[in-house]
Amino acid sequence: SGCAGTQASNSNNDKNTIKVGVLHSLSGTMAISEVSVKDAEMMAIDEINAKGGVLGKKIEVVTEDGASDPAVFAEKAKKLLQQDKVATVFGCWTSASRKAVLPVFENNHGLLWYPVQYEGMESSPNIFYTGAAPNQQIVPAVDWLLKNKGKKFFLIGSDYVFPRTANKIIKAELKAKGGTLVGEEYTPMGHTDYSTIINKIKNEKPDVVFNTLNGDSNVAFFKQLKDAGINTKDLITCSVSIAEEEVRGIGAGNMAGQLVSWNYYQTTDTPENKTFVKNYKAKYGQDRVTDDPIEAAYDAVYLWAAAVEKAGSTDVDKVKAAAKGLEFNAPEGKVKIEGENQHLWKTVRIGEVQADGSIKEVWSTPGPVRPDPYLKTYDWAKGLAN
Amino acid sequence: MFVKKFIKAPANWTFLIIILSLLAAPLFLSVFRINLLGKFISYAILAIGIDLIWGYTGILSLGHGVFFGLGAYAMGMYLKLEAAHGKLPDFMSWSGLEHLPAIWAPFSNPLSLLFIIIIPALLAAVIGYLTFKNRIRGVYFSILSQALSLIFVVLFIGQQAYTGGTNGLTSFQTIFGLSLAADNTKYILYYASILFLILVYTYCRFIVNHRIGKILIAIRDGENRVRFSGYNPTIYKIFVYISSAAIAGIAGAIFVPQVGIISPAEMGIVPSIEMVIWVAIGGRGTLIGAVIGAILVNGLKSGISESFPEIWSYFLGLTFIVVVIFMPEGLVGLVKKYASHLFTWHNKKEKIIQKAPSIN
Amino acid sequence: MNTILEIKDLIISFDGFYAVNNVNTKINKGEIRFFIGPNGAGKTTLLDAICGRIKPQHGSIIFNNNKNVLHYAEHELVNIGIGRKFQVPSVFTSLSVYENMEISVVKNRGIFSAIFNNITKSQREKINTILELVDLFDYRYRKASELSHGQKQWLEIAMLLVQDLQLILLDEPVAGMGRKETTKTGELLQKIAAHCTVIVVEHDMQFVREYASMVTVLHEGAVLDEGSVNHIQNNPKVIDVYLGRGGENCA
Amino acid sequence: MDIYILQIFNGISVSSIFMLAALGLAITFGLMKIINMAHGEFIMIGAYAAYIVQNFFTQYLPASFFNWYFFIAIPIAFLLAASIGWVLERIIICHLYGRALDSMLATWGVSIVLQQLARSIFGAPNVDVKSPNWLNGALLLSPGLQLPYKRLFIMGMVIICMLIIYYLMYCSNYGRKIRAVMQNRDMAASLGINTRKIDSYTFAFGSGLAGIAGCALTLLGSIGPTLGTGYIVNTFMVVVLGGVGSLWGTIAGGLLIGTGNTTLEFLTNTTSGKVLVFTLVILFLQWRPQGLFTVHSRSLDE
Amino acid sequence: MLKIKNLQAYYGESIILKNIDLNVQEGRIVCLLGRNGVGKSTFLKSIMGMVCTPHGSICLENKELINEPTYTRARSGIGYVPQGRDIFPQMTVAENLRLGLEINNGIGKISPKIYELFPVLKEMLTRKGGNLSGGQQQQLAIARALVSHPKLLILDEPTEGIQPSIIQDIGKVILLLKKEGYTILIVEQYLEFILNIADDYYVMDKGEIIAQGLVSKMDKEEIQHKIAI
Ligand SMILES: Nc1ncnc2c1ncn2[C@@H]1O[C@H](COP(=O)(O)OP(=O)(O)OP(=O)(O)O)[C@@H](O)[C@H]1O
Ligand SMILES: Nc1ncnc2c1ncn2[C@@H]1O[C@H](COP(=O)(O)OP(=O)(O)OP(=O)(O)O)[C@@H](O)[C@H]1O
Ligand SMILES: NC(N)=O
Ligand SMILES: [Mg+2]
Ligand SMILES: [Mg+2]
Repeated sequence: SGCAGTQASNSNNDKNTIKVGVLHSLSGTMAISEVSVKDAEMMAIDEINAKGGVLGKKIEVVTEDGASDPAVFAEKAKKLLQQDKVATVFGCWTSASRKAVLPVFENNHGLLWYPVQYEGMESSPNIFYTGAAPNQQIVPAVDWLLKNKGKKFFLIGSDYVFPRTANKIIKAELKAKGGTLVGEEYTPMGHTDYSTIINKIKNEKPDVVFNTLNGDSNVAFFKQLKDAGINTKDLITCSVSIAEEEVRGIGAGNMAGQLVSWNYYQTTDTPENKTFVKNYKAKYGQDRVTDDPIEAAYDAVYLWAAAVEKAGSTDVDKVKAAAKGLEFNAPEGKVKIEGENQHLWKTVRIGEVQADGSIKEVWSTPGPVRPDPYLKTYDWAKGLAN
Repeated sequence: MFVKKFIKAPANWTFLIIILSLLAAPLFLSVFRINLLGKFISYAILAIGIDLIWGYTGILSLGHGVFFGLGAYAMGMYLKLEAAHGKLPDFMSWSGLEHLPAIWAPFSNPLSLLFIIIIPALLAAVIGYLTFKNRIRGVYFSILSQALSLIFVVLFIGQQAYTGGTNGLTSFQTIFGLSLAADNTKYILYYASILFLILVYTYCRFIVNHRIGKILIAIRDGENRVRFSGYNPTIYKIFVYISSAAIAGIAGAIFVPQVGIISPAEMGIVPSIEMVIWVAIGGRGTLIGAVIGAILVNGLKSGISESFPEIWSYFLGLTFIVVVIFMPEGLVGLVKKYASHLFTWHNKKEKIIQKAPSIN
Repeated sequence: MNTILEIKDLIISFDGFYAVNNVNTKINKGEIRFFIGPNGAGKTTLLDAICGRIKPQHGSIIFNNNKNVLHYAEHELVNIGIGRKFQVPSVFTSLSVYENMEISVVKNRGIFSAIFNNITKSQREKINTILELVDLFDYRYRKASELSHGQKQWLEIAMLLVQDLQLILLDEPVAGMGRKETTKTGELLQKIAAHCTVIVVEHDMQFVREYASMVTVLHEGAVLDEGSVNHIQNNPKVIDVYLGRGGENCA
Repeated sequence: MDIYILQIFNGISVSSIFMLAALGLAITFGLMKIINMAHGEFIMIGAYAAYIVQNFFTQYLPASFFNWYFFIAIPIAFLLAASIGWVLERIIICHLYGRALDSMLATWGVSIVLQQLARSIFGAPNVDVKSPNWLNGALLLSPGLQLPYKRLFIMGMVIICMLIIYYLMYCSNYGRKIRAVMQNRDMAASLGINTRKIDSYTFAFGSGLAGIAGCALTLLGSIGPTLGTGYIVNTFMVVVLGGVGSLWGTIAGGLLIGTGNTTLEFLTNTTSGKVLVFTLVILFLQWRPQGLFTVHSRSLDE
Repeated sequence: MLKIKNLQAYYGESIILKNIDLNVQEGRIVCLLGRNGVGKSTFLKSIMGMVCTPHGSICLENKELINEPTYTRARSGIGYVPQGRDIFPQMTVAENLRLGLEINNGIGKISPKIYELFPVLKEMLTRKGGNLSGGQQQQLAIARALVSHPKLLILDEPTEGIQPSIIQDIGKVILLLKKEGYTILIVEQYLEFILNIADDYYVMDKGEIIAQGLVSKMDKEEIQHKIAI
């Protein structure tokens, strides 16, 4: 068989390095998004190594390709934990890949840092979530839209768990807050023709299209929306899976004036962000952009490093204990690990896409919002998370 | 008779050697590698089934991922209910279901594991009956089977509340009460996989060694001529399709507990094509080639992607190209060719056998 | 009473072109019936209809007095006793000669028999006898793809012989064969005609003369004449459209 | 009312996109019997060609020229895809004639390599191709009825490509040679036809057409390394549904699948629409096992 | 005109032709006789470059062809009518004929004489080649080889499956062609047919030439015997 070598000789403690895993799709459809996230993680690791590493040891990276396939993610996660015995893993993007590796991390007592906003309803003891929970992105966005843009919502999303769950939350919220739902459509991943759906949207005349499409589909949707002669005055879209990187692919011209909701933009005005953006561009090219998942992935590495320093060990239990309440001055501002569910406190920002592709913040919460993956603190969300 | 025949063929010797090495593998490999090898064995089983239908009968199904998936889902549903301990599986509740759907109900019973074979076989029977009766052949069948796989992927993704959507079924805990996380269970599953590999190989070897095997090849060469020899190829094709689908189902069921997840991504067009490639690389129409191809390609894929995560696709792609172009008969064909060069005495022996047709 | 095949008012057309146009004929048991006629007269098409390959627009073909051939699927026709050799040799190229025969010799062509029953000793002997007969015995472990054109023809005939049919349809069985082989084929035909009826399509007039019991001449899809070789050979119309003036010195 | 008219327009538009994507395949697969799984990657190459031309225009030429870049992009896309196709034919495809299924496996490898190559050259994320200004906007028939220029433009391109192909294949010497080579290679060679040349030109032509499709698709969708994968199944379906080897078949297949898709999507939803269309394709094949435009053959087994 | 020396031919590993020597002089009709399966067709195919011929030489008008690809051989003036006809099945009869002109780069016209020789073809110009009857296809194949006026015409069992009257016609055509100065190499099993038209004969057995001579001096019985060994 092809699997040579018996026991990859390693153990984190007796060497001068600490092994960590980086597990993203470097091939397949998800590579579009995940490669940049991997780059951000590598940058953070390089920075930390340049400053002497953690616990005086250099961080050694084992990269694996999840190949956009959940089963491969599971295999590679097992490999990282059982074979390489890494101290922690930074990885995944889609919820499917996260769900696939979750039991692996739980069974092998590993640690995963997951950097992407997601649908919530989850809080594994072996995962730290550095992206937004629904109450840090979707819920405030809907709130704001209802107040500022209108009551008639049309929901469009890719057919998978994040959009479906997100829309369930939105529908509950609309119902509670007096909004109306005029349409809900899902398209398979990679779908490229939106003429029919746009026709349906035109026919329903909603005030807001809440968009949870993923990846390539967004490009098609926005190009075709513009061609159909719909402009942002008649109808505004708000997207939660489109960040600066995606805007570049869609073409800023096709999206100018549309809204997005995130915790971080390249334009976010903090001193940390200025250096972050500068370093990222210096490392990967001036034409590259930073965005929310990239920043969240970068934060994840620093948070882990800080927790390890604090714990004085890479032992998962000790790191977890140390991570509780840990704060970090991230490019997006101050973030803090919520001990109860291992999510981050994050500031919510609604932004408007500009003609040059940057995103201008139009509204933000006054400070970091407490993560609430199960929406326990929202009355209208009762029954969503049973 | 059969045993005698079995021992005569070099392919069977090779198979025996493979089985012995697989049995001995736990002495040398870590439990992670064994677990991985278990997955490859499930692929090998699948590949044998594909070789039966493609290598021997000439029907190229580009939708075998569906049968693999159905078997895997049947197993997954059983494991999921075992993990749920009588409660509603996690994904159902976050998808808004309140009661266990009727199609799930039977899966709390171990007898339901028969569905691993029954469901793929039934689907194959229906599809096979329709298409083969209507004489849909060649590339038309291939494309049709591709459409089938697309339909199932879209359906399984769309019915999130019933199937787990893109996430598929995951987070299993135990199998027949044994913890899936335990090393012992992994060894048990591994040996069970080998057992099924032996069973499936023997079944297929039995088929191709009997007259039906020759009829299948005849169908591959000229289906209409078979008709004018008095056989109804439709029946034979349906039979092979069902066999192959059931084998794929078994493979899927073996895959699930070892990998810990089944999702629509495993039943789509891309994996379906890759399955065929394993067989091509090993050498079609030999059964043993399918086993070698599946284990080798997947081993290589895992190995190379670990060493070169950023560029392993190049290796994989180039391997496919080189093998198909320069080894049209696959690895087994290559070995055969060189073996016949090296051992001319072998030909003499063959001639002696030829003189005595009673062996057949 | 003795009729094994009766063709009534048969019409076959392709997009308005009548390849077979109202053919009527009766073939008796034990006959060696030749269909001759110009190229394109519809001979092959007629055989196609008898063996179920194409469905005629009109007419009927009655086998053994009561079975309308048109109601049977191709493979069922073999099982009621009609077999066919094609104009272009068609054998199973990746099987050996012996395996080709093995597939043909079997009586029970159901799937269970194919899985569980091997061929019997007597069947094996039968195969060997027939292979000897057609000079392919020494080639029996060769792949059929490695045979020459003529050898493939022989193999295809041998496959029919081993099937114990009641009616055999041969489309140009001696095309591409030398005189010696042709003679041998003819003798073979006579032997099998003892227990089975043969329909032959052939252009080799010498062959026709030697072995035909009855000849039907087709022309432009219709029967031009029918009778003994002598009879049709002297029909000026047949000479005109088919044999050619002075055809005798060449054919 | 408008909504229905628009829906018919959408149906035709989607059909034309399918046809455009399938035309190259109708040649490499329909005629040459090469099951080219890398067809989608040729579409991708065409799209990146448009990207390169666009960047060249924005960087090296005055802004006023930008509007015309698309007219340069189309032939460049054709040439780039065609020359890559040509090279591929010379080193890989040439071994695969008469081995239809093998060709599928090898070209699958090619597709993996080309995708990774695109990722290495252009990076994994999508890139942006701006459409020229004159293609923005829509033909305004009534306030509710706007027909986007881009879609009209693509329809026009399809028609032009069809006419060119029809002329080449059925009215020219070259076309006759191609068909001869594809039907019987040895015989064509013994009639003095340089089959190697014909093979590589034909494959290059088919690939070039895919390139044009890719160029056109930049107007409507994303441009990334995996752009082609989304089209591959649909295009094969179009060619097969129409009947392999028939240009009319490809047109009919494209229309059927395109309008089928939009109509069913309109009546139900995208997911069900897709499932229904594929189910209908399967059922349709029961009725016409060789596709719409069957190429009859008297021979026993093709 | 055509000189073949020491030619060997292989199918894969197995040798089919061993050291064939054969000459065809300009303006003559040479026929090759032999039982089924001795390698006659293989020999013609090796002249056309369609089988593997590692040794030997094939000279057409003093030009060595052994390393040339099939199409160059055809273009140097060989018209080939294969056994089994090899019509392009999906193309019309007219297109099949036009393809015969490819030897001259597709230039030229199909002379009406062709239709005089084979009147059926004229009626069937628009029919698909594959739908023709066996004999019609054979006629088409011969016609296709003739349209380009090749220097050397190679025929592989041209009478197979042809009605007697047309066999006579073909015989006449061949004699006519000879008068016009064509050189012809023909493989046949139909001895009577050959006796009427050929000048020289060769007999092949098991991949070797075992007899040769002038047809006029040929003893029919003896040849028959040789062929039948
Ligand atoms: N599928 C078809 N479509 C159109 N025409 C056809 C088709 N099949 C046969 N024909 C025509 O029908 C006529 C009869 O053909 P058939 O093959 O039966 O002739 P045949 O008597 O066998 O001739 P031969 O002796 O040359 O083999 C021919 O003119 C042929 O062109
Ligand atoms: N494709 C092939 N592969 C291997 N062997 C072959 C192949 N084609 C022919 N042969 C073998 O080569 C020998 C010569 O074949 P060839 O076709 O040249 O015979 P032939 O003299 O033309 O016979 P016929 O009169 O029957 O046409 C035969 O014994 C045959 O078995
Ligand atoms: N978690 C997401 N966006 O899939
Ligand atoms: Mg005929
Ligand atoms: Mg021959």
